[in-house]
Amino acid sequence: MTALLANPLVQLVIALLALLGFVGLNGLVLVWMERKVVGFIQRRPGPFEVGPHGLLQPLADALKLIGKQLVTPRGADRPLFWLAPILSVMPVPLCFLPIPFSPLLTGMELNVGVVLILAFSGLNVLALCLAGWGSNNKYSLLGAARAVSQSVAYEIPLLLTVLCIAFQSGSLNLNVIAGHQSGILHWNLWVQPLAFVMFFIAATAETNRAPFDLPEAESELTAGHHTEYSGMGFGLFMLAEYMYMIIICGMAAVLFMGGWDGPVAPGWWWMVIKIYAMLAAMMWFRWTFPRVRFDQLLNVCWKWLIPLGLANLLATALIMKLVG
Amino acid sequence: MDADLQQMLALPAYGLYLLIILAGGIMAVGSASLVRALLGLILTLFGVAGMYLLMAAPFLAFMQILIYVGAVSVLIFFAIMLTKGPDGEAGGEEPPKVGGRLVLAGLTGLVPAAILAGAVARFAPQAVPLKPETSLFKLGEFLAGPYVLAFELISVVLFAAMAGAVLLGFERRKGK
Amino acid sequence: MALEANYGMVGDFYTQNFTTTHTGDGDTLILNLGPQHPSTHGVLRVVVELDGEYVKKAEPVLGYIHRMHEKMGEVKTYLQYLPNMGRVDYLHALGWNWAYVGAVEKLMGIEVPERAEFIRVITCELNRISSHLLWWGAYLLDLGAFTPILYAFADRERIMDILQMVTGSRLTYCYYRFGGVSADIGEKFISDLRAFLAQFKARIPMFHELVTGNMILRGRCVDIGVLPVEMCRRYGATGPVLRGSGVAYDVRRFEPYSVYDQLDFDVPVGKAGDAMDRYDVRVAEMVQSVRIIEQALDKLPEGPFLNPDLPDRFIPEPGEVYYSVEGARGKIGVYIVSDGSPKPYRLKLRSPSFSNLSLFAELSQGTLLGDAISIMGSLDLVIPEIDR
Amino acid sequence: MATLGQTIKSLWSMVVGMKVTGIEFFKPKLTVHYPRKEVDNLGTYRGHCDLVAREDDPLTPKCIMCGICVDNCPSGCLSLTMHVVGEGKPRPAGGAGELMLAQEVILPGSIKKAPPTGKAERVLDSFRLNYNYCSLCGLCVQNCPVSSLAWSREAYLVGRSRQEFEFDLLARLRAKAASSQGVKAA
Repeated sequence: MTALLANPLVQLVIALLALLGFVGLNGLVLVWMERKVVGFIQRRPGPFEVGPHGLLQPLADALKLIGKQLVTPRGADRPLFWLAPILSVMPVPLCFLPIPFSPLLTGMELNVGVVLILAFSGLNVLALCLAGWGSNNKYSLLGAARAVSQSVAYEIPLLLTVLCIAFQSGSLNLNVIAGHQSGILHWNLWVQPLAFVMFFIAATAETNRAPFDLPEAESELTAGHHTEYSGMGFGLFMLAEYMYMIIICGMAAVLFMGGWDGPVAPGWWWMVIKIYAMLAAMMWFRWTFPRVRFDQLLNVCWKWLIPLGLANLLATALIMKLVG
Repeated sequence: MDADLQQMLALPAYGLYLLIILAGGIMAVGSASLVRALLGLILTLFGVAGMYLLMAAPFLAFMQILIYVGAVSVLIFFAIMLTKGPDGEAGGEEPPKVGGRLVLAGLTGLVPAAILAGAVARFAPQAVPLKPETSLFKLGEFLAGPYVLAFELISVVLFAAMAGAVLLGFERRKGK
Repeated sequence: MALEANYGMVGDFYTQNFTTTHTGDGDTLILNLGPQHPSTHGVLRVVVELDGEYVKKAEPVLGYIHRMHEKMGEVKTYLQYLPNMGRVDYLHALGWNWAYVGAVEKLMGIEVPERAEFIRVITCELNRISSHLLWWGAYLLDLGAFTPILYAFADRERIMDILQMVTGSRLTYCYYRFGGVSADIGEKFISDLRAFLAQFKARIPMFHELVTGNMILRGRCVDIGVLPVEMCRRYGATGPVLRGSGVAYDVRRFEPYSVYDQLDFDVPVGKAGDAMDRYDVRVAEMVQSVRIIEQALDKLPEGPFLNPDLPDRFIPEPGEVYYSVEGARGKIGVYIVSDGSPKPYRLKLRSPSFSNLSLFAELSQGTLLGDAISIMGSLDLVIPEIDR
Repeated sequence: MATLGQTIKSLWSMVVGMKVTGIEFFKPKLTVHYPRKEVDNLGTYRGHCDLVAREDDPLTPKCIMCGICVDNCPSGCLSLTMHVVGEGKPRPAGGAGELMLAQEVILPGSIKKAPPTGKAERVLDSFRLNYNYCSLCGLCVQNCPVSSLAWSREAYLVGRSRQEFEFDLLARLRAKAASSQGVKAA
């Protein structure tokens, strides 16, 4: 039995299954949490009727979405139209694999874990494109066009900040990066505050969260790329959005906050606490700020984040060269 | 992972990736919609990434996905949306001309394949055992050392391509 | 699979007869904003020609909720038509109430007791605050901020509670009567109102902190939709839209009706005429309305709230009359022609939103889609008022 | 340098905004949870009109069947029928039934004054309100010469069909009186 468990292939399968459960559960919790947070900010109770304090509301919503008729618009490219939502959630468990919740609780320790996450989370934009194209809807098409420019632009600062950390730790292995930062004073957050801020901004934009939710900007494009999706088609997009939020926050926790490290009793719970704290901050942003305009969004990236990121990278490289 | 299991899994994985590459290729050539052709290309790129994995080069595999699937093909997608086919609609392709396309596609596929097959048959390489993963440091040293000229040349080519694109874009804008 | 141009759908008159600005290879995208669209706030439809994200041409299509208010005036008696007024602009119902009641009073020479005039000022200004509050929330909603509208509603709810005490309803008020108002304001009304005003004055700085200074909002509003005075004149824009462009025209100040000449208030104006100025003017107007209400409460005289010597039937002599008041969106005008019968011979409503919407086509030309939405929001359109 | 200062200032504006929402997060909720709690200001709500009974007789309304309310109703949703005691045959009162033919109703003098006392007495048969069309303007209540109409405070009216909103106010009055008497008797 132990021999079987020691087999990396078996471990991988177990990890994937566990991650699927984690993904589903967290999706439900996040939907509930977002609605509660917005409710409290707006001085409403949020969902309240289904289950105690509306805890079962996301489950009821999921059931509703599953039960709804799936409508394909006339003139839509049917296979592409339905491929898109599937494509947007499919890479999610893969992206979770290299994130270490503790040295032991890691789906799969990879030497290039960071690259894997970035590579597969980049597929989401492809899903948005296909959704926009396949819907045969002008709003969706505009949303897709926005999604493309936004995600291509913001991937650069994201990579630049990740590179800074990689320079510092000399590794792309998330476990190693986290291991380097034991003790709250050794967190990369204190060494690279600018990189952290830029990472967080770019992450918000990459996950299409307000104030950077241009691809779905409901006051301009009704619902952008998922205008035409009904039922679970829309549900999958929403699930994917929340999942990418968790992934990117998990990455931020590992890269900048020492992963499972904490002031007392280090362990996976610290990871969860950090992820949820950052998610709460993202929700806080969303329910406070107006949406930026599209050219402003790109200006922020090309005129501020990328030069700053490059400068930061250069400075990091110089210091590493001088010190190391 | 023990070598036996590795050996056992390598072959089906190779077959699977090959199938993905071929399917993607056929899809890219055969579909009338440019977007679907692009999807075929992406599928092929995935298959190639898998091949990299098989060769114990996960870094290259993920880079392939990150750059080619995540960025390049998305940009191609953008280009498709901006251009128009002969029917005035974006994303359409010229209707096939009396099956000529199939012949051409077959030729472009088969001729290099035949050449390569001949070369492989003639100078059959010795099967080498799978090397352990090349470390990133090694990779970096090679790029910054012996291959620095090639590396720089590639970036010059990319720069030229970018400058050309910008130039074209401005020309078009002026023409309006 | 090539996408066909359209799937047997030919479009309606407006899509068929939409002339694009772009001649040649048809590089532009024609988009229907509305009639159902999150930021047209009602059933307004704008056919937009887009070049990428830039608006080349915008053409508002009206009439989706045309309810023949003016024609209804001709088949109803003067009194029966009164409830219609709350439904023209449901956000500033009392302004319309006042314009119509004032017109009929002028036509028939009905005296209004002074207490009634003050009550009208108080309630109308209160209604103006609630209208501006809703605009404030809805505009920020257009710009993608979701929370402000709920804060605005928290205050608006209190206004509606206070107005409900005398009007009995919460939105489509029918409160003014020929020769006064339908109910007197009591002690509870006044004390509640004073409490609300004190609390509301403390809320406005919070609104400013939340968004007015926010860099994203400023980026979305400053220098967006700059409206020159000359253009306002051409289209007949009034209200905060005109004042945002720097013209201090306010009916309350320039053609004082009722007791506005006894009250001290400022007419806030903008400088550049951009969306931010229109925003600032509206927020400043809320403060001014608070000032007006406080003065009116202090000066509130005793006496009847309805003229006791009203005729049994309202049948004016033949003649015509025009009466205008300052509504939340601009100059509200009511024009009545009487032929001596119990019903108006002809009734014409001048609605400010209609003129303000007409601006949109020209103002949004060449802007980004996001800016066009911002401009449309800054005009504060109420669609039922446009169509009437 | 000035631009840098500007940038820092504008970035600070974001923090200020977040502070506001952060504070609001912990403030008490404003929502009234409907089925558990109801709003407390229904006393000033003006619902549809309702008949008011005479002080001496809770089963009979004060109505003198003059038809002013019918005349003034903008949507024509009121209608009443009556009969005159003595002649014994019911007939519609002041334009009732076809109120929409405003000409007949609205002409001055078409208002039926209360009959001279002593002779034939009018008896109200029904007082119908079609609430589907009512716009709650209150003109009927305010113009009633004998204050026989008042506003009901019913805000929670629900029904499954239009017919449920065609009230007979007279029947309503009687039912209410009966139930209150029943309560008294019990």
